[in-house]
Amino acid sequence: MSKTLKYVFLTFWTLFVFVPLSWALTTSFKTPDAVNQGATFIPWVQFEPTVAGWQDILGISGYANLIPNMVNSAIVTFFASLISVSLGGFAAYGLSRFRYGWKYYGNSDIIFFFIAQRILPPVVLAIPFFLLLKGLNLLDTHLGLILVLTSGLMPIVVWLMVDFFNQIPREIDEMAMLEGCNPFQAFRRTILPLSKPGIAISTIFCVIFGWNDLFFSLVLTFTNVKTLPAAVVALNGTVTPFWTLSASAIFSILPLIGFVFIVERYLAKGGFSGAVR
Amino acid sequence: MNLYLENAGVSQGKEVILEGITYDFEPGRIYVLMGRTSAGKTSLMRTIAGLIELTQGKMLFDGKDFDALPTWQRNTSMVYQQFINYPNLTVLENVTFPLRRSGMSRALAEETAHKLIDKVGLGDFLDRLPGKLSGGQQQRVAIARALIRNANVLLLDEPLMNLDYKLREQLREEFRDLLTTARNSVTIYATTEPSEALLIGDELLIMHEGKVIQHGKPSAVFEHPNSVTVAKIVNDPPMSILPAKISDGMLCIGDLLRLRIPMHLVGIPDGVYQAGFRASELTISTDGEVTEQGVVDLVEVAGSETLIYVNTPTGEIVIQKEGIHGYHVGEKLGVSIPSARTFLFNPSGELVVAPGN
Amino acid sequence: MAKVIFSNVGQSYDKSLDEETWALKPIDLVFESGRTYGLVGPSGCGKTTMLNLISGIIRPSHGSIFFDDTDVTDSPIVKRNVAQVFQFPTIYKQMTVYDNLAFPLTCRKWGKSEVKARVEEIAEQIGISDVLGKSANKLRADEKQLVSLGRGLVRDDVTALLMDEPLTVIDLQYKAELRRKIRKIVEGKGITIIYVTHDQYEAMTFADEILVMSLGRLIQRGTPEELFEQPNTKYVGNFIGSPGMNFLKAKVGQEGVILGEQALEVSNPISLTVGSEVEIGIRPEYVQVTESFGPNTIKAQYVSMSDMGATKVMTCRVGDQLIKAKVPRGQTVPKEGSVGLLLPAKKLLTYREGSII
Amino acid sequence: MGITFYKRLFLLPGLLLLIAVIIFPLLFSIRVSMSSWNVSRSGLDFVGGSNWARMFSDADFWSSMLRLLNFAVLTTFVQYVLGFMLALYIWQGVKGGRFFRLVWLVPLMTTPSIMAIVWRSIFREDIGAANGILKMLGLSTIGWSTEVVPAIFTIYVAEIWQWTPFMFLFLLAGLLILPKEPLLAAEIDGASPSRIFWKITFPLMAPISIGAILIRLIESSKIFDSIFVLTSAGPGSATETPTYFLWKRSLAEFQIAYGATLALTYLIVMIILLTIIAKVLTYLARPRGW
Repeated sequence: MSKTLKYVFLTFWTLFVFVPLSWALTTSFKTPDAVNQGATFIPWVQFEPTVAGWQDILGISGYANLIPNMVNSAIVTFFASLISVSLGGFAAYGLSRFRYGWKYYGNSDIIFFFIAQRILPPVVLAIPFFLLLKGLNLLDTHLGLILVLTSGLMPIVVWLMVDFFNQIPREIDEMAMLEGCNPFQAFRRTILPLSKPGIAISTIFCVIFGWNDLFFSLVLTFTNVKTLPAAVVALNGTVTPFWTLSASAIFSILPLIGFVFIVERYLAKGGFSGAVR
Repeated sequence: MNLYLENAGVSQGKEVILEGITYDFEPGRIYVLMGRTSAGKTSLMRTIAGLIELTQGKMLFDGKDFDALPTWQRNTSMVYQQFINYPNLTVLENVTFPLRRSGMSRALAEETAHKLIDKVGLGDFLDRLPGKLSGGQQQRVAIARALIRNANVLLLDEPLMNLDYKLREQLREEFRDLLTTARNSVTIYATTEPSEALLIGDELLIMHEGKVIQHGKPSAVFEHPNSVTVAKIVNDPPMSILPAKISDGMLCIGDLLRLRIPMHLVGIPDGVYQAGFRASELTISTDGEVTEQGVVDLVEVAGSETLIYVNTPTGEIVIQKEGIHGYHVGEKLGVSIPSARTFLFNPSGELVVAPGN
Repeated sequence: MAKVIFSNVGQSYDKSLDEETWALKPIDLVFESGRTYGLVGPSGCGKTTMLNLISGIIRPSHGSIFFDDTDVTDSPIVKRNVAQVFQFPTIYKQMTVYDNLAFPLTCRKWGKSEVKARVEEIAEQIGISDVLGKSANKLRADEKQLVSLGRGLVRDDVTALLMDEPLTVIDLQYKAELRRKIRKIVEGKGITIIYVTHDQYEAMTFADEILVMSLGRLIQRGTPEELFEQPNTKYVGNFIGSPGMNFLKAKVGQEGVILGEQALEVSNPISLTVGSEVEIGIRPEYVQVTESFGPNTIKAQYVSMSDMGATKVMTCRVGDQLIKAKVPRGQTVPKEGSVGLLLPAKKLLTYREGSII
Repeated sequence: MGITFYKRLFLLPGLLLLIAVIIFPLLFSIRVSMSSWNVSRSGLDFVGGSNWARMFSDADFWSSMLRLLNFAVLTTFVQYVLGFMLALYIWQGVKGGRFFRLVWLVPLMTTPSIMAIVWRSIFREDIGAANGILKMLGLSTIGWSTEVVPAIFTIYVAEIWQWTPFMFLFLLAGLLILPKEPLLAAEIDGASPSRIFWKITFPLMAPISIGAILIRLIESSKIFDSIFVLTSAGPGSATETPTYFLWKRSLAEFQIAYGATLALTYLIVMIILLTIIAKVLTYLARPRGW
């Protein structure tokens, strides 16, 4: 393919990636007039920007306040990721280093059991989870939502980390054991420091999928721990104006976009190589 | 403080990995395991280290059941064929790691490590990460780490295998000197190279298909290989094995060559045998001595010797000649057979008589 | 088949102007058509760089490369028509062995039947006819390397065949066998072959001519005999031969040199003033243990003896310097006290500041 | 404490937590699918296989399955092709590669349900950006939410926008760990760039490609958020997928028993289909020869 064609394609794709976000961003600063006129794209030239939409969602105008929801999202995402990465990481290390078996099931079957969790759509689990949490008195609590999210995130960690650990020569932890470390110390002292890229990539994916969850929050929480996506979608269901919705959209995806700029180098480098082998 | 194996065996599923090994390893001596790749050398070491489970027999250390202890309580050290060190720790941290694990204070551990690191010649690299060292240096770190504490058992699995030729030559002697300092450890060293075994070993164990098929002093094994298999393993270049027959007081090699029976074969009953000759003891014949005629198949220059592979009607003969010589492929040669240096094996490969020294 | 010419070729990876830091220092060099060259040196000496420059994997930062009269400095890999065998078996793992071997030919639009004939011929020669239909990925490492090699040989019109440590991954037991196969295939084909290795053993086996490299420089080129008999530097003397050459400090005398108190006759004439410091070099192979103290015989103290299998290496002390002598296994030599060592004048060379005089 | 203790120490906490969280929903679903629990009757009575019989003849459910098949296969394929092209460009090196890479990853970080709100505003027929651009170009506007094909199109666009970066990232990581030697060897053997791609690079990427495709098929089959927000399965049921169908039956209409039946059916069908797809892809990408 010729060079020109290649750059045309690259530019086109980059624009395509940009357009929805810039549309949401500009709309969030529009006045009702600017919106109702029809599609406008360029601030100051086509319309005069205001911050009314942003005031609506930050509790300034009294319309809505999404900040508590963002705090909820952050708490839930943080703990669900933490539990998933640690327990999933342990399990993945075990699956990479030892042979487990029960009757004729082996390590690969256990790994499949983990990954199979991803096939289940949240809607399938919604009602049983609802009843379960209700029975445990965990409805509309952080802990309840964290537990439920963990079941979806841990499989991602196991899937990413088993192959990652497989790539670290097992002689290293063997040697640590020879030199007096029990398996847990061997893991902590020699393998853990080498696993930073793998842990980073697993954390990134846990954070993305945890933050982005809509369904469980919609079904399992009501007021106290409503997360950001659920809150925004709820706004969407009412007569919330366009500019306010756009502001709320930008507001809720901004943290993760900031996050990608920080962690991008991990995404591009070694961390992912384990998963694709 | 000796390590005693009785009828030790390992099998995984149907596959037999080690079988019927009975041996008493004493501290302060260097035991060399020799054998082809996958003869069971590595498996035996890993079994001793507790990384493979014994499925048969007993393993005792100092009279106590060694097999019942998990790896981390056995106090063994290992140097691997691949250059394995902790990649995230510096040279100094690598070497102090085992000491710190056994609870020694940092200051004392570092002092001990300093001495040993100087001894292996890495005094200037204390703060380097292993990845920034050459292969030879990495292997020196590994041996320092293995030697730093008084391990019950010190295991070295072909530690020089992946190094440059010249470096191997140099480290071989360095390692021998270092290993003789480990007076309290049972030292086991695996190799495929006969010269390494002869240089380093106090005792030599030849392994084949998971069994120890001969053991003894290295030179004794070298002089009296008990079978064709052993002879092939301990001789590099390989021993030339030719069909032979003894009848009417003559030693017949192949169909053509009839030699007067040499002294050490007098009294051997008539019959069919195999005769083995060391490459270094075969010579190219310049006059009409007792010779086998053949054609040069390949000439290799090894170190400072020349290896000449000659195809003869009786079989392939390998000759080693000191110095560097230019024979041409296809050249016709006579090979003189030193009958006094005949290793005689029976048809099933067991040694009948060795020429002695 | 062509001459490969390096005209002032140098390679620096970081645009440094300081030539001392370059991976390959500027060099003029000719590889004659149809000859086999061995490029040896320790890791990092620039030998692989040189190979990659020829095949075009790297473009030289300085100078020009010619194939006969054509300047190929800027030609892409595809246009150079060279064959290269890498250190690790490089196969197209999703293809069959047959398709692997056929690949270079189908790329050049050969007809189906021609391809078939040629592939079958090559497979026959390297002994992999029976696995042609097999998935290349399922072969053993040594078989895979044969396939890589076969792909290198399948085109007989290549400018040069480049081999980069092709036996690294091969088990010791297969190494000799594979070496022989390669030798046989290339023998008599008249291909220009450049063989890179850190192993002088391999280089000397393969090559008509050896180029010894160190730190990006060519140190000496010559036949194996020349490098063995007349190493131009201490570096080469030590690198070629096993164990390396002995070097002893001495002073220039009226005739020859003086080692300690002993006057010695040497082979190369010296035009230095009497009393200048030099070093004498002699191969351990040429040091003879003797009891008669004739000319060129020195008195030394026995230090140790290493068993190398076919030979033994005796280490002795002369003054405060060590000297090694290679003794045939059968020869009886003193095990202690003083030893007479004959250093034949013909084999005794003199060096100054690391280079031969 | 021996090795067995530590072996369990590593695996069991994670495994048991997962089992604890997942076992009740599964067993509950199986039991409840044999009851008649719905909006007017709650409780676990036993009605045998009647829900299952109903499911088999529920044409709406099966047509949503077919719709999903269409959707998952098509979007995954498009994502794969685009993602591969983008990854190849970065791999071969383009000017400003680092910038492109960063920008292309952004969609992955956005929340699908929230992006669906943005997409909805873009595809608003009166004041949305899509029709605005069409007008500026002098083209006639499109009824994005009222016509079947445009409505489907909006869902597809949202999905492709969101997840192509994942493919890109995955395939780029795969390209970066490819061994260089076979590619160099092919060049030395005289192969043209397109030949190198189709004969060497692409086959070498097969296992990675299969992994990426399977993951995307699994994940995209669960699509709910964007349909819920963007089209509400409309117009009519033109964009209704099984998860939406399930949601409607069990959470909107509160047919708990029937919903559980559908959920289990979905799970079984998915496992069977994915196994078949994995086997077929692996077969297609198998190395040649015996």
